Amino acid sequence: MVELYDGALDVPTILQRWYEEEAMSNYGAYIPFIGTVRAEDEIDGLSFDIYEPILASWFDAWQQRAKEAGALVKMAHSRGDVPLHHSSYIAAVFSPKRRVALETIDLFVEDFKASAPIWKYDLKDGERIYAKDRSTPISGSGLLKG
Amino acid sequence: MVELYDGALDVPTILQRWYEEEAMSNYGAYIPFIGTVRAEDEIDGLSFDIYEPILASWFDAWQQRAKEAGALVKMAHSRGDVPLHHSSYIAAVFSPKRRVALETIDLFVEDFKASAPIWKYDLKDGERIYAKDRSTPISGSGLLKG
Amino acid sequence: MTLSTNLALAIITKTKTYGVFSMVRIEFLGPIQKASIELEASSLRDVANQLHHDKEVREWLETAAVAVNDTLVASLDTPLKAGDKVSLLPPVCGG
Amino acid sequence: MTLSTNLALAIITKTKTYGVFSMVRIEFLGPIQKASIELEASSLRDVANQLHHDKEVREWLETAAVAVNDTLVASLDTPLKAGDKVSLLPPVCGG
Repeated sequence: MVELYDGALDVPTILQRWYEEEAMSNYGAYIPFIGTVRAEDEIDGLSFDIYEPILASWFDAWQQRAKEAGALVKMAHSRGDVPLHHSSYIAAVFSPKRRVALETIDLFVEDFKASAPIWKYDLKDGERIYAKDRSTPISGSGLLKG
Repeated sequence: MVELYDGALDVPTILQRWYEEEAMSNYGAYIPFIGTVRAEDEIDGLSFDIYEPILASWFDAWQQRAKEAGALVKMAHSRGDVPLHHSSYIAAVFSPKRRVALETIDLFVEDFKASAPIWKYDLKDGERIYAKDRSTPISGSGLLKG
Repeated sequence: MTLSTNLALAIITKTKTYGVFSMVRIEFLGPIQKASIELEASSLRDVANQLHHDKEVREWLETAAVAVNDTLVASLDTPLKAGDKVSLLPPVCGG
Repeated sequence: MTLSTNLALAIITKTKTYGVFSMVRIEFLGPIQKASIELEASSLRDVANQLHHDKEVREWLETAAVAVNDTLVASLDTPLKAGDKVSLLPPVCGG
């Protein structure tokens, strides 16, 4: 299950809980990826919309793919506003094998960026502006353009 | 500086401290790699010897290399005995850029495995047995074989 | 029946199947600032044709992916039945 | 002086430089179960020659890397001076 939170993530608590959840699972490698809101372009923070049903099916497919590679994936994401220097995203991989873990976290994070149904907005002067230029069309987009 | 600890690492505390240390550094990505002792081959745990002077210079060279790529690396490792299902190793990368962070953690962990002057022993029936078959000769080894 | 009769029947049957127009709901996700609407359609092609007349939506058609009942689809011939939900997903940027 | 005299002098000088035997310490790291020893050597080549006669150490020479004063080195011609520390690093496995 993807974990969704209103606002910024409590990163230390989530990293610790996931670590403890898998403490006896005999995985040798645990690699979390933590994404934090950077100060740039004079933004005050970021804001996120999430479409949960498709996020859940995307994540379930990944859980299956990871399982076949001998790995486990976990994910947490923020809904709504996240201030500068706070974190909005954690993806994590567990695996008995170092190479599997390193390759899976890379593929998982990149596919997340390309496919997960989450929309990002810049918070700037009280406005919420769609981050169009940094967004990626989902594979197969443009179907209705005719 | 590499952080060395006697026995198992307190993973949640280290992950949290590093996260908080860089909270205002404006990095967008933080990727720790956590290595945990797996139950296999009927071992009771692992044990480590470290040669600190060369570890320090290896790490300094990596800190420089990471800096040139726009990243920061941190590392913690255990000395002596570490029981099953406890962790002995954390490497971490911070970077403003996701791709740099993902590529650097991979290179850093692999080079660590190939080059860091650390020796691993299986703890088995009260004995400390050099893990010869899982060990890698450092690049340039065999110089004195004549 | 001759072969050509069979073929004609098959075409009629196919047309008929696709020709049943049902009420479906269209949802606009993320930054598309529009409340959901209801349309009569037999396939996604009918949805595409109608959305082209909607000024607010037209600009998103180039870049939006499409899901039917929360499954991403790749063909305009995807048939629709009464109560189906069609979602438009504009370019994403999680993380 | 003729050219050949110059060359002969150069060779003598070189031999002399490499010919100064000094007391150096050899350290055996990690699993090599041996206390450090002291040897007379002018270069790593001299160290190699002497360690070949040490049964305990010989088996490690194939796979050990070598550091002089904590810097990994790649040449047997690496010169040594009094007080230098030569370390043998067997295959590693951190993590």
